[in-house]
Amino acid sequence: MSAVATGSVAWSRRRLAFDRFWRDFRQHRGGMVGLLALVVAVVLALVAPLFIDDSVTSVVSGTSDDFAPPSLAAPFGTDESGRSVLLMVWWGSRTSLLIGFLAALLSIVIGMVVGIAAGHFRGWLGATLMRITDWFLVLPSLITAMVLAAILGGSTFTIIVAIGVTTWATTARLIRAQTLAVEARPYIERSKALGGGHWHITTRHVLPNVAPLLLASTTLEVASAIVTESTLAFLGVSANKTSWGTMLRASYDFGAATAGAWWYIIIPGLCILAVVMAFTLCGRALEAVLNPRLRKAG
Amino acid sequence: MALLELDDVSVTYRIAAGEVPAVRGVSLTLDAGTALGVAGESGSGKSTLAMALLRLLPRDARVGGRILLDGDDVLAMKWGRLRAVRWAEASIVFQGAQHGLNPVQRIGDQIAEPLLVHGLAKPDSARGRVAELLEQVGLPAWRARSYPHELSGGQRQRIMIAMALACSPRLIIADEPTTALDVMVQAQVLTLIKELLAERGISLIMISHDLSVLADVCDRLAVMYAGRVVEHGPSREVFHDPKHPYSAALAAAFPTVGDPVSRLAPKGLGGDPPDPMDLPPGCSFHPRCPVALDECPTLDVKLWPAGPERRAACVHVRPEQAEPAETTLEVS
Amino acid sequence: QEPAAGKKVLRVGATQAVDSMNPFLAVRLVSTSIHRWMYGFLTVPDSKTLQPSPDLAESWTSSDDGLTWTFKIRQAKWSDGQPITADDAAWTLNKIMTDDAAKTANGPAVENYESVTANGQDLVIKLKAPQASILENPIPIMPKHVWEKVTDLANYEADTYPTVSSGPYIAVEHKKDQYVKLQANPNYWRGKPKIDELQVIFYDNPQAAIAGLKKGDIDLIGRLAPPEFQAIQNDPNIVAWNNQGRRAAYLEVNPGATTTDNKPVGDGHPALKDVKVRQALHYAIDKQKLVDEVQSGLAKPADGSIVPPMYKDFFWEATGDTKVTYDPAKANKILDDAGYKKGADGVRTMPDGKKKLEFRFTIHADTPIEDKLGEYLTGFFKEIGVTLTTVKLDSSKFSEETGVTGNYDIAISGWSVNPDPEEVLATHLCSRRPTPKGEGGGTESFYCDPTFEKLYQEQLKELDRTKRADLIKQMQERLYTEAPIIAIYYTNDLEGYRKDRITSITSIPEENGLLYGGSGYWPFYTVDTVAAPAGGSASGGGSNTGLILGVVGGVVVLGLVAFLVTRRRKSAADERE
Amino acid sequence: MLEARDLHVEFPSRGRAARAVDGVDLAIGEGEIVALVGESGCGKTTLARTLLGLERPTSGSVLYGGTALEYGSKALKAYRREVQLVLQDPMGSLNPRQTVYEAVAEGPRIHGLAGEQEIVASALSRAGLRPPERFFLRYPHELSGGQRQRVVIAGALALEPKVLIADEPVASLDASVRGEILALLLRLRDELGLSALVVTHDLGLAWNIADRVAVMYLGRIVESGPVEQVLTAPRHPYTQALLSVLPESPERVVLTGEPPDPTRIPGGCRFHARCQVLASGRAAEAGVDGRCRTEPLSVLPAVPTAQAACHYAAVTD
Amino acid sequence: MTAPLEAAEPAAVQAAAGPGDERPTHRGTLQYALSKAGGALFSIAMVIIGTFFVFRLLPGDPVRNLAQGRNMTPTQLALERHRLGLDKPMLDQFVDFVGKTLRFDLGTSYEYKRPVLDLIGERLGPTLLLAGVGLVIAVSLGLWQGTRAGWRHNSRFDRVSTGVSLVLWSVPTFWLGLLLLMVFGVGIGPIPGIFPTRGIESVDAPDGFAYVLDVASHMVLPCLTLVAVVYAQYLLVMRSSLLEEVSQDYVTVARAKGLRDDEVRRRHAVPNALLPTVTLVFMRIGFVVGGAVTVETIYSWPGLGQLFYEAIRVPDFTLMQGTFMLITVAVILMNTLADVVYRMLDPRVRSA
Ligand SMILES: Nc1ncnc2c1ncn2[C@@H]1O[C@H](COP(=O)(O)OP(=O)(O)OP(=O)(O)O)[C@@H](O)[C@H]1O
Ligand SMILES: Nc1ncnc2c1ncn2[C@@H]1O[C@H](COP(=O)(O)OP(=O)(O)OP(=O)(O)O)[C@@H](O)[C@H]1O
Ligand SMILES: [Mg+2]
Ligand SMILES: [Mg+2]
Repeated sequence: MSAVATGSVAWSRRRLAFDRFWRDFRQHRGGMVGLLALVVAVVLALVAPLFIDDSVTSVVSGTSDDFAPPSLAAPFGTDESGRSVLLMVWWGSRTSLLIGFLAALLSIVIGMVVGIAAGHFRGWLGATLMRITDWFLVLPSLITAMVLAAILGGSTFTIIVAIGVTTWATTARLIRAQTLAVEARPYIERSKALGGGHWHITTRHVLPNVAPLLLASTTLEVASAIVTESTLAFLGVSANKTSWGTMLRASYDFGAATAGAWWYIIIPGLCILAVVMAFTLCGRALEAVLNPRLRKAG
Repeated sequence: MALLELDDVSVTYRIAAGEVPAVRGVSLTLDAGTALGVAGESGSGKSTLAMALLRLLPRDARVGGRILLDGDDVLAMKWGRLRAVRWAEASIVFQGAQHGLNPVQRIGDQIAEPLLVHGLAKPDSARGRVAELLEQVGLPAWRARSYPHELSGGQRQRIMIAMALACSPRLIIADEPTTALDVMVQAQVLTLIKELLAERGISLIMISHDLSVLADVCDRLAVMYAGRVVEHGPSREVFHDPKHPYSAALAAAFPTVGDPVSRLAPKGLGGDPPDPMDLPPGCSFHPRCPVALDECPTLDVKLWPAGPERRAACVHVRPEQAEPAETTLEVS
Repeated sequence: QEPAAGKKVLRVGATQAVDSMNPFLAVRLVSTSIHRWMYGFLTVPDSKTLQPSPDLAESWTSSDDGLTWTFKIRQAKWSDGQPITADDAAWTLNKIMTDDAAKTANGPAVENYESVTANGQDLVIKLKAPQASILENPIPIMPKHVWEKVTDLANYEADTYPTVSSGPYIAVEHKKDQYVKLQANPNYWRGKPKIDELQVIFYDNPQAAIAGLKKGDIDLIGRLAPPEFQAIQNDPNIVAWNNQGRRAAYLEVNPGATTTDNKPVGDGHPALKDVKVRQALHYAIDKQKLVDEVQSGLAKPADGSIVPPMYKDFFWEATGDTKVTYDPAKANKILDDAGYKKGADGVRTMPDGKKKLEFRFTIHADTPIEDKLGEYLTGFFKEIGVTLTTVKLDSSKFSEETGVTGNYDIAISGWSVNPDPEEVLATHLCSRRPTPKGEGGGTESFYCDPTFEKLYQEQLKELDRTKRADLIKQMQERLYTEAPIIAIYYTNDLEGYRKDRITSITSIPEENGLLYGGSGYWPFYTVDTVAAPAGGSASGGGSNTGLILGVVGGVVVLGLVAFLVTRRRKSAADERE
Repeated sequence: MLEARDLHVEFPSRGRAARAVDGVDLAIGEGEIVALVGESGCGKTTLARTLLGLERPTSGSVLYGGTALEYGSKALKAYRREVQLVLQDPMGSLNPRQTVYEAVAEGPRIHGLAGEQEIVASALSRAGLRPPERFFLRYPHELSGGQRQRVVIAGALALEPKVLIADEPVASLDASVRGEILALLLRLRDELGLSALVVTHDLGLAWNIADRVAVMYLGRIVESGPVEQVLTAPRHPYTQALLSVLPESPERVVLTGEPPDPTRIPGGCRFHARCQVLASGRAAEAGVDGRCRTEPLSVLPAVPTAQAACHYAAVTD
Repeated sequence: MTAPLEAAEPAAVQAAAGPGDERPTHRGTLQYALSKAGGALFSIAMVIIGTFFVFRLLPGDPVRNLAQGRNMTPTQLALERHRLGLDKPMLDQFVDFVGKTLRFDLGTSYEYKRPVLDLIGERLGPTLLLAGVGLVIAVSLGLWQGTRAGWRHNSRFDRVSTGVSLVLWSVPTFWLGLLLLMVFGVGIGPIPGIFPTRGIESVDAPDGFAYVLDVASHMVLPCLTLVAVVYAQYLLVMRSSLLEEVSQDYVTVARAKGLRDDEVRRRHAVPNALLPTVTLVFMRIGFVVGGAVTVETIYSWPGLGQLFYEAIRVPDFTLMQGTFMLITVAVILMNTLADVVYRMLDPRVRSA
């Protein structure tokens, strides 16, 4: 009975938890809309290589007229080199989302480790980590990211690092507060009394309890990373492959606005807006569902 | 004349999962100058009932029935009238006084606030009144300048009482005024309440899950279970000779030190408290009842008379029941 | 204040802010342009031929050995009434020669000066070596009586207004990063300009600048990018100025970078040392297509070298056999013949079969147009079995790699050429290569060719303009055939001005020339505008309506908000408890 | 079995030392239930936590089976198989994200016990949750307060401890359920021979289940002894006051003065500032008032017989 | 923009409210301020040290970087290197750097040939004006809407204002700026371009009150952009913190006292809910500055942001370094101020 049953116990528990979560999440209309948009965006980005490739961003292959208004051939018009804005946006979503996800991941991982450690270990280690976090927290993140990107050169990798390194402090702070809250709960005391060590307590109790928050915070973090990337691209410190930000930069450089090529400005911008909104809505819904403190406030 | 009359009051919370009938048809009367205790376990609807008295429930609660304060139906009042009634005629001391005080306002200002709102004092005369009130609850006047966090739990609870007394209301509703207080402090607060009752002829509704405390302070007792009053009567009698098995269990939960019967023999009630959204049919107490009869799951229990000025909602006190109402109840 | 009725004002938009009003320090085009309008130079390019013509120097003579030059300074006055003397010029030049701070902007121009002395109105310059280009001295002559009081030139902002000037305009106001206001100089020796006031207004955002031109916030804007130009092309109120420009765009092909002691440096591809490969690359480039696609047709394919056709005297154009036309077949043949065999993947390898012909194309990170260029070149080179990958570097790294460390194969470059091309030619001299210690001398190609060196030395000495032009053309031909650089196109000068505001303006050169950013002050000396009408003004119109409407709009919005708030409050007061 | 010897625990607090436990000798015998009572802040929880090794004593030692407790992580882990904890707030002591099964299995997992599922099932049924399988997948919030506390107890039982330390185990439970949990503790003592230290402020509870009671005031045990003796004939004025505030007691002694502050422990008898015997002058009559104010009392030894740390009681007996 | 919504709570708030978080002990306010100042000094020192090393990470030769490809002879380069002290060992350079920074000598901009501090001084005013006015508007708008939205939770006002703020929050600042510039600056279709699109004042700026109007009209679009992106966080934080307060007992007590709805809100709920928001206002100064960089670039606003952008674009590393340090230090000081202000506002944290 035991092994199988234990396995199924764990499994059904997970299912149960997920069902419960899903039931709650479905109550949030905004969250559902966001999730749907998100799934669509991510799926589109993932399947893009099945339909198109890098050549859509190649100026040589851009055959239509420059700044051609939307038409059947190019539903969202063309850019300054006659490339289809639709295809560019589609392909560019891969870079934007990738940077968003990786930067958020980096930021979250640093934030999580530092946050949990700062909350769990009292004494000098926690205090030092907290000081460092506070320091990073007050650094104006966009400015710092700009400086880092400018200094390290604006490759995809550096942009990710620049965003990740400048934004983790918020997460760390949040996680630390949550860790402290969790550690103040009697069940931590109980776990200690049962003989649990640091590792046991952080991984079995603290982590599962901060994980939902981390998830919500990751979602919000991705949203802000995408915006930051586009801002960095716009300010010219990003030398990325085609992303929504670099497209907007190009639309600015090539005077799309004065040329009346509104689609070239509107479309990538709307894409950013839509995806960021989607992440934000999702993140807020997650936060509301998963964070009991906010749950009661709705 | 009855100061407060509850007539078939019911409160239902609407939540996402459905409706929660927190209070189900409670009828009670309170005479001027008397104290009524409401007991019952957690979730039995005591606080909900208290809040309903002054229409302080959140918007998702639906209140039915009539609540007559001096013959005036609270539930039908206009907002203006209701605001005038609040605090000036009936004030509340809340469960968990720690949170009932605004953390960023000075104590004095908070006590004076209802006076100013109801036009009972000018700002300068209010100060004198505040000092007076503080003295009545045994605190020095300079405490008016303190912030809530600078006081201990017992002191805060006394502040709440002083605040409730500010407008000299005729009715005070005290919702678990001593829970979460230390034994010594609890004794202090109870003593204070008893003194005030004796001196001023104020009416009191006191809510607690501690039957012994209520029996000590109140004239009459109402025991609630699953949103209903299941027993009602003079407090000493209800405490020492409960007619409803639930009251009996509650009473037995507080042993008398020195009483050899309870030595090494804790008494309690088996089973789980009912889920208000999924109440058992018939007498809602029957799944936990040690003396339940076969008919209990289907029986429509009512508050039947169970002696002079006493009523109980148990099949064992049903008037047409063959067995006498005075069945002794044994609860393990 | 409204411009006084009848006042003629010209508002020029600039997408660069003035870096310094101190001509010793200023290097940005906008600043040097403004200084050209404010200060006299020894000579000024002739408005027709672009040859040096008298400005503050009325006339000049040189000794036979070409080492001593005597300039006769014109009898004229500074704007404060002081006479202009050779002393002013001597002081200015000596200052640059002796003060490190003063060297910042124009240090190289006096490098070859042995001494400068003044004698009444005579200015005597002694050179270390003959230098034909001495007449094209780029240094504004400053009023000694004002500037000699300046002690710390490096930190001197020259922000006392009105300035003491000798050119057509006097600066009267400068708001940093905002605008510079200049007024006609009544003491100008040629006579007061036709307009009263010249404003240079700074836009950080080029799009806003174009919008400003369209709206009428500014009257003229120069240095447009092709898309910006296209945006104003069809505006009925705007003259879209599209003429040959002074800029040549070219590729630097690493011919085997070396330092001044001829030691190899960097990691340039060995194949590019072979002139055959470089020539083949040249044949593989469809310059017309680049002009059409990258520059939207607003450029001229380069059939010459680095001197653009605008400078007729010095421009050299390949003809006949030397002329390289787009011919991938020929390029392929050259490579085949030279032993660069195509591999299975269609990519050629070195004759020894070891290394593939895979080149990097180094461009600037923030210049999308170069990105585009790179894509086309990649396409072209693919046709001849050469792989090209684009490397983007930020500008500092770019100049480091392409000018000092030699870590590039092919790089993009370009040069805005002055009327005298000496400086741009000099960038291909052996001496410009980096020192062994890794300090750059400003080479554009790491080129070091005895023939080229010889021609350069000859033209330096040659004072006869026609003969010198011939030498310079030979140098260009050398660059063309040896192909350490491959000129791809000469970008057009794209500008726009409002025809309802500017009634006349002469470009430099007069025929197909530049308005803004050209050498000399001609366009802005000759410009004439519509005078501000009495009462309301055309010039302030845009911003004033904006102002009024803006204020009205703001008040309305605030009022609305206030109204809503109060209304809401009333309605909410008794709505609930 | 479990013994505290001259235990002192101090916390730094606002630049002073809060002497939360200030010299305690206490022993819990095999199969014995000891109740520790006292008002809020007197150091009950701190003492309980120190006994479990969750807090390190500033001085003194905790002895288990006669050997002093070591604070290495290995030793502590082994110790905690034998001595277990039940906390006041059953909701808080269960991780809301763990099922009942996991909560109970946590101990066996930490200690790497085999046959986890059987252990969990038997612990649950011993704690009165039957049939255990029905509860495996429940989350704490799906249980009633009494059930939660049973799960917590089951979690402790899963390690088959010898001693159970229960800090206010029923304080947050409904009056009606309270008796059930207490009955469970009694039954476990009978069935498993479990010893227990029950921390409480409720004298009725001590009366209900304890064999011995220790009354704590301001970090020190001021009276201890068999329940019948101490609670029916209290000798220390503090115990008398505590008993007097019970609702049914005839006359009420409400202590005045500030609540005890462990950063400022008064000299002499630590209770003297609030002592009703001293205030009423009875101590003076007995001629001990001077000693009450100045002469500190010695720590009560860990013996099972009734004793009180009081100058007045000492002379009047 | 960059920081996750509502994620960071001010340190002080958590200290006061967070469960398990250690409360600041009751020391004197002065002592508290001093310790905060000490913390700020430490942070500033870290900024200075960090800046030094980060800017030494620059690939390549710093002098070359400074020259940006302009032709310099080897002697000029050597001279320049000596002038910048780059020929000294790292440690000396560091000591030099720290010494100079402490003397407010931020070096000389290569691009402008002027002391960085002077350049910053010139640009400070416009930035303070823009960011200050923007902040005031954003804060008032955000707090006002947040209060209304939170008080009437789930009402239409709540849903609309929260939705709008979320949308604006998700919009990249520069994009919104460009759109506003096109719509209200240049004009599209029937909308006339009524607002100036560049700078802080007209070239022929009038005097007196008209000048104020002129500047105000120049501020409309930049301010609008800045406010649009910034106010959402104030709204959301105010809203959620009010929601939290609404469910507190003292609010019910206030209602039981017979207070009118708006009195309960104004006297009790809002003052409490304001506390975390007040700190947030200061905490997010860095965020506002970040927004200002983009806004100033788009509207040619002659402020610090534009200077910084310029420095990055050139790139002028001395200028970048100086601007970065100044902005960062300013933000740190603001945060310190926030902590102190919070302590003075909240009696729970303030010493007894
Ligand atoms: N705002 C609410 N929304 C929905 N249900 C509620 C709400 N407030 C109370 N309830 C439910 O109503 C029932 C009665 O609650 P109430 O607070 O009146 O109980 P109580 O007798 O005061 O309990 P306690 O002794 O714990 O204070 C409970 O089941 C509770 O879950
Ligand atoms: N970690 C700690 N740091 C500082 N002081 C502490 C700590 N833990 C407890 N104290 C102090 O020690 C004293 C005793 O606390 P303890 O929790 O042991 O009391 P208690 O008797 O359990 O009270 P209660 O009945 O309220 O639970 C208190 O004054 C408390 O403030
Ligand atoms: Mg209640
Ligand atoms: Mg305790």
